Amino acid sequence: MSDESFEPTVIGFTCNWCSYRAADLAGTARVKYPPNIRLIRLMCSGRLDPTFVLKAFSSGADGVLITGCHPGECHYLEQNFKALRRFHLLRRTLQGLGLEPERVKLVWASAAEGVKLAHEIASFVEEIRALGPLHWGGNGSNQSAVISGQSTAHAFKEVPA
Amino acid sequence: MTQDNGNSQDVQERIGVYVCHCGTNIAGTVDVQQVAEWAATRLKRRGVVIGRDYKFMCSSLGQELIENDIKELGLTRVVVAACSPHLHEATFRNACQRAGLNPYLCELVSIREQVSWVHTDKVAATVKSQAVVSGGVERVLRHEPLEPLRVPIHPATLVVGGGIAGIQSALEIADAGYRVYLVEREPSIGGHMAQFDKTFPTLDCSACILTPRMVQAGAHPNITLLTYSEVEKVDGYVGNFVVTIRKKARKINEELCTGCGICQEKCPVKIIDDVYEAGLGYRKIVYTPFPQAVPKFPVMDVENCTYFKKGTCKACEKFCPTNAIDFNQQDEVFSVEVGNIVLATGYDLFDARRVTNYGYGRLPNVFTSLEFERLSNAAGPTNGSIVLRDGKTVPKAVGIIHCVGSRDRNFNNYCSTICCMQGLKFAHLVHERTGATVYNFYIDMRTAYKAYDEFYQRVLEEGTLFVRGKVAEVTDVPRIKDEEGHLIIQCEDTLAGKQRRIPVDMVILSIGLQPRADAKETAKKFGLSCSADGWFIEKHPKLDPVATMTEGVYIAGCAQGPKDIPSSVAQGAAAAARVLGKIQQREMALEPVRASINQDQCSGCRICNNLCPFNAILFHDDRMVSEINPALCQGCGTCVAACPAGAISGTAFSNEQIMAQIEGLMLLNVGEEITL
Amino acid sequence: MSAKPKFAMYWAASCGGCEIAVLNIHEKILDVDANFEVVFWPVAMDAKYKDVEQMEDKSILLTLFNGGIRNDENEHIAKLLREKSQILVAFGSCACEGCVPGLANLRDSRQIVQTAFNTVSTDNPKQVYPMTSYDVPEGEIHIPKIYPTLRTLDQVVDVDYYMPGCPPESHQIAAVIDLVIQVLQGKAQLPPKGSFIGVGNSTVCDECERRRNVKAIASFVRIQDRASELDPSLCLLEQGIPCNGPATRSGCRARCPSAGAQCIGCYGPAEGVTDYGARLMSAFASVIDSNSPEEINCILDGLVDPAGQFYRFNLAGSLLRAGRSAWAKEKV
Amino acid sequence: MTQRITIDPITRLEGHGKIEIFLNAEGDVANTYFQIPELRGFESFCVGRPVEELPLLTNRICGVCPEAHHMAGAKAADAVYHVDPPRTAKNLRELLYSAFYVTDHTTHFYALAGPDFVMGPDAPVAERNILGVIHKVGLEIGGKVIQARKYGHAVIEMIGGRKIHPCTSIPGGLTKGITEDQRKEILEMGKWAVEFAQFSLKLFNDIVLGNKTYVDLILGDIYVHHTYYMGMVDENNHVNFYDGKVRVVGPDGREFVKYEPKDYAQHIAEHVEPWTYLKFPYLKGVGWKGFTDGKDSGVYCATPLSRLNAADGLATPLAQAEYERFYSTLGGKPVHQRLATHWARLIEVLYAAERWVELASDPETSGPNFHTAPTEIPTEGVGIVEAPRGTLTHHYHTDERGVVTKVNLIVGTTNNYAPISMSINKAARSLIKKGTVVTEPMLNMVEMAFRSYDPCFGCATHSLPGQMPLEVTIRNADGEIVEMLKRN
Repeated sequence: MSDESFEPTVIGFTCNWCSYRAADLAGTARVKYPPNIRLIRLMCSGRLDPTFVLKAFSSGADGVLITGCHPGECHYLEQNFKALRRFHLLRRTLQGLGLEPERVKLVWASAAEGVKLAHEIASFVEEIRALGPLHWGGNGSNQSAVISGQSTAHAFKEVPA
Repeated sequence: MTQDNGNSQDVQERIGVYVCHCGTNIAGTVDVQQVAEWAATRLKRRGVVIGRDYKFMCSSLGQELIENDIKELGLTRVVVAACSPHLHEATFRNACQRAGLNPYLCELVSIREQVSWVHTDKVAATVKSQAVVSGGVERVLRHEPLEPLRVPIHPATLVVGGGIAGIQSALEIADAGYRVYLVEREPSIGGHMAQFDKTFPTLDCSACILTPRMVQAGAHPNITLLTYSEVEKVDGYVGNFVVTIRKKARKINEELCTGCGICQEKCPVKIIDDVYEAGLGYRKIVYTPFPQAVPKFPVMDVENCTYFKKGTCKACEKFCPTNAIDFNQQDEVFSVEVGNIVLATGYDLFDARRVTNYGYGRLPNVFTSLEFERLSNAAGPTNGSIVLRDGKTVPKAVGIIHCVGSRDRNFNNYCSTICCMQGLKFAHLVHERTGATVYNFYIDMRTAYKAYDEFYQRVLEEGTLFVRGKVAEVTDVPRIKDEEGHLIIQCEDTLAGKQRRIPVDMVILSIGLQPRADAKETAKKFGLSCSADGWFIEKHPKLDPVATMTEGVYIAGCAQGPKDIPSSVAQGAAAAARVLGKIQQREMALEPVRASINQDQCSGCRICNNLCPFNAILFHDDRMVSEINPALCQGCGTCVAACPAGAISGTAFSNEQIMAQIEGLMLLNVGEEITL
Repeated sequence: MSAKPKFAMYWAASCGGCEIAVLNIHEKILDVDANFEVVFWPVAMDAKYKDVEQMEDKSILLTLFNGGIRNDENEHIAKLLREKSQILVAFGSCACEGCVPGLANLRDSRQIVQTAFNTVSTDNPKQVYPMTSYDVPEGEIHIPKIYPTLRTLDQVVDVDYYMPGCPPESHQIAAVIDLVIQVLQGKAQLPPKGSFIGVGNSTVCDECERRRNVKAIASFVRIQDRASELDPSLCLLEQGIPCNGPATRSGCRARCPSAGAQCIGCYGPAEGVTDYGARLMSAFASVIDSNSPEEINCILDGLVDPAGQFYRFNLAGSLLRAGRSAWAKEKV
Repeated sequence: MTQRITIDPITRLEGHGKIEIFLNAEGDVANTYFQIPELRGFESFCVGRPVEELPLLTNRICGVCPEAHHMAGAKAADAVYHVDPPRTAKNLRELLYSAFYVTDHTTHFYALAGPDFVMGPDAPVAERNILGVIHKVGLEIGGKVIQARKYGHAVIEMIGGRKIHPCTSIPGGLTKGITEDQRKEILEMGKWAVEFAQFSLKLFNDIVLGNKTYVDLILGDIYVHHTYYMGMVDENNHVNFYDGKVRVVGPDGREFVKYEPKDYAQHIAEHVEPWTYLKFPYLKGVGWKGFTDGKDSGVYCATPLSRLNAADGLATPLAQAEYERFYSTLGGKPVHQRLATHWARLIEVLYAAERWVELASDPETSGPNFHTAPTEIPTEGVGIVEAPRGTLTHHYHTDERGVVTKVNLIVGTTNNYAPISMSINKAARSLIKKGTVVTEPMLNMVEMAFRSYDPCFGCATHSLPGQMPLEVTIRNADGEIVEMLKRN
């Protein structure tokens, strides 16, 4: 799809005790945000396995939003700090793989912060829109396309002099 | 329409998809009918055998729809697209159960809070709903039947804190016939209330109403009184806590002691009592904090005891008729098993010294509320006569300053709730006992609750002068002749709209309440969290004020926030009621969201060992593997995400389920055409 | 037609270490000879593609395939051997997960060629690059096409079993050969299709002799900065050395950690793990001893190459399979 | 009409090497092309990795001689950090390396080259292999060869941590030392290795030098090339595999240049041809003149033979004696007869075994100081060792954190790419003449030219050195098969 009409798809991970309830609250309060995000409920941001983020990207997501309770307010006392640590290492690793670290974002949102969450989602979607499509060839389906012989012969013939 | 017939599925399961209109709440924004049809056709290969939409899925008719399909179409999985699981997950799980399908094979996905209510574009909302449904379908395919975890409830209860709230709780539970361990850190139960003289608004004598309760608690066959004791460690979980308690050595053999008080009499050393008497009176080294103390046994203040310092004296021992004095007595540490815990650990008083401009500690005749309580108490150091520090001069003018340390950005933002009424009570007592002119300096007069404002009116009528405005300073530096030899209260009278300097002889600071200095420690010990101000956080501020996020641990009294005696008593009773409710159940069901470690796959790398705040992960040194205690596990899944060997799996939120859901959610891209 | 079942071994994009590992089973190699008719093993005996092409489908009982799929020729043989073999084993790290050559997936193929033919010692003023087909005066000659990414065997054909390791340990190879022979004699059963063979069922720590405590990483250490001060009996990770042992499948007897070197992960992910790097990343991060973003980042600065650390052997087999640049060029 | 013979595929190089022989209308050889069809891009993806990992990553260039890459990588990393490993570390590295030499050369001689001589170039293929040798010379040889491999690998594992792809060399030394007992154990194995090396030389003496046809074959013109020769030497210009300066002598045997590893790029350049993935190194000082020999062509050769030619002798007594006998027998330095490489290789085995014993006898080798922590800011470094198949050069640049920013590798066999191509060409020209019917033994003769280099394209590609059963198809211009000859 051409980048003008580009509509990013964003996966959001939420904590059952804060951000998921915040999302419910945003709904109850009819706060609007773009439909580009699709939320997944976890029991805690500490459950967030970096594998999920990679899976989202390899399945075609353009960005991933991770949300959890504010530091010190984790329902499980301190697990959101584990999410924080993983988030930072994950971003560094993605950068190493040539992927803009900005495509992953960590946001704290308490159960009371429905409006805040909605705003965070809206602005993240715009940030991803600005970054453009991820065009990740990683998932199986695209492999075959990638390997269509011609392109590689070119890889040599087209090398600029 | 896809050409697939039933047997060209790539999965075995038979899934029903139910899309709720929720009146127009969903149907107004999402083409629900199309979502249902789309699921039935495009997701056929994924096992969807029926897709229905219905006006109100949560209605009994809606539920029957599902139940019938389960029976008639032999559904093995159910996906409901409606509102938030936090509202109706239970509803639809029960429906499935009624139809003989394990409730955990039902997945409720939210297309109301997360779609129709937050999006406006009908097409986009419908596509997103389809994606959300497809995510639910992929997830539910990986679900497994689960049974809730059942744990027995131990009938005994631990009550921490022997103030009025704790006593109330203990009595309620004990009266119902169950064992209570009442732990109090001080030598006697009673708490702050035991130090008060009168109680507002009725002005009945604090001791008179409290003492009977204390005695009752002390004598109750079902209450094990553990004074001069502290909780050291809490293991276990709801229904099955194991609490380790340290009983500090009184140096008194409770078996032998009759509480006759001779030791106290004979003890040659007197020191200032700054706990009970708030520094206004004295106590001996062997002492009971106050005459009505429960239990009656004294304690020995080892730090100040001549024998322990110099090795001689032993006066108490010599005169004790029952040889109850035991200088070699050691602390006892033991543990008790309880099913529930009530925390009524109370509050600390705000330290008036922090408000330097009020001069407490510098200006002798500035008193704190507690000091005044002791002054006005007939059993207090002055036998109830209200006098200046010199112990004889009766004040002619008294200023009472409200909100000291409360509603103040520099100290505590919150209102301590009791200070206004306390100030009014003081005004009344001063007026009654000394006839002095009384000034009350307040910001706002807060006299909510039954009969409080009437008391305010009464004090007004008694002629107490009220100045609205925050006191800027209390000083003894006179500007004019009339001020000499007096304390001058400088403040802005916001009603008169001018600065005033009022000379008085005595200033009483109505100081606020604040969390116990060790509240955070206690919270960690019992698995609670504290608010920004430091009070224990209740499960729900309105609907569940005495329960906490930790199952089986309840809070009552000022530990939860500043409150007056009636509210504390009410909370104590409420907590007791909750505990009794649990005990009656005998056993309780816990959500089966738990992690477990595959013992063969665990390499014993010990990455996970430190990750569990509930100490649910134990390491077996002998076998060099880690294991999870399912009862301690709270199901957060942090260890599941951390295990490098993939040896830890979590029920209800397994890797497979989440990954499948992601794949399902990504089936359609945003902006993709809707096709059937 | 011999009564003995047929055996084949082939290497694609690999280093030959797997072949050496097989030779290193020493006398055991004779058992192979005794129980199999070796019909195709370029290293060891004489046979051509053509011979294989002429075989009947499924006529080879067991094929050990090592090496990743780097070019069209690798792919051709992989598909050929899949057709001809009853049991196809992805043998060694390259075939299972791409191994070190898989790191090439961090770059796009152009970059790789350009770098190779413009090194400091390369004399290439005219910017000459290899061509898949080229006309020499006497006629046209060909070399295989390099693919944009290196793929694992199971990304190209259906694989029956996996035998990881760089290379697989000889004692494991010997064990597997014993197993197959027992199966032939009806004394044992083959494991279910898709199983990993010649491996332990846990991770390297399980076989590591080093003492272990509860983990808390306050800083990462480069081995050359601390080698002689390290406690030889204490877990390397606890001493700050980024050892991949916790996430790496057991089976090697923890050779590297026992030799004072960090495990670099050649045995790949543990049973059932989707993405090796993500698992390890999560484990390392979880035990970082700080809750402040600044401090966390400061600690992470000690890990100079996260992508390489976590995907050294597994990039081609990972969820993302490549760095973005490898894909970017090929899309659209 | 033009004909083309495609030696395709070469089994031992299946998928990894291909020889095209073009005949002209007369049926004479017009030209030959030896193509290497593989490129893995190590120079590219090693960038970004911490430099201490390169000895581990570059291992994976070649599973036949990972020890060589591990050593070159470690030395380059030392240089990057400007750190000089302690004596114990150097001893251990060279000890590991010597053991590796014994194993590697032994395997090549007995399994791959030996058969040609023991059995004869024209013996049936079925017999021309290690088993054939065992049958002819006696069973115990097989045992001895396996023993040599086992001992070699035992030492490699003891010091390097693993049999294949050692992991213990790091900037500044090693991650571990060895115990006194291990040193003694290694010493005993070394003594056995010396005897075994002498035994092998005796075998070569009796069977090859004792046989006129072979000697003629060796001295015959088919296998002669007058090129430059490269090899690493110590301060006494004695052969050294692990450390020293690189010395190049001309076709006349006189020193052409002797350079420090760090200066390699001033003396070596690599030529590019569009029909192969492998580059052709040559001497910058002479220049690339195409596939020709003589002192005006920059083509050089880096093999056991070259190392002997490039040195003034060997540092150990027994090997030195053999060295002298070698040149006296073959008529003085330099020796241009490629087949003599096999003999040279056995002399190197003896030297390596003796060195093995020397190093294992030094108490320092089991000393406690196996590592010196680097203190300087990492920058750039070159590490060179003599791989069995030629001078191996690793060159790394890093940033101030020691993260690699640039890599250049000139691997063993690559040095010999041009000479090998020339040998093939020459052999083909002299054996395939108009009207000749190409016979299998004839092809083996071509192959022998090739094999003397013990080519390991594992380094450039992956193939193992070895016997190359051939298939020759002679086609006419229209591609119709005129004649097909298949060995066995």
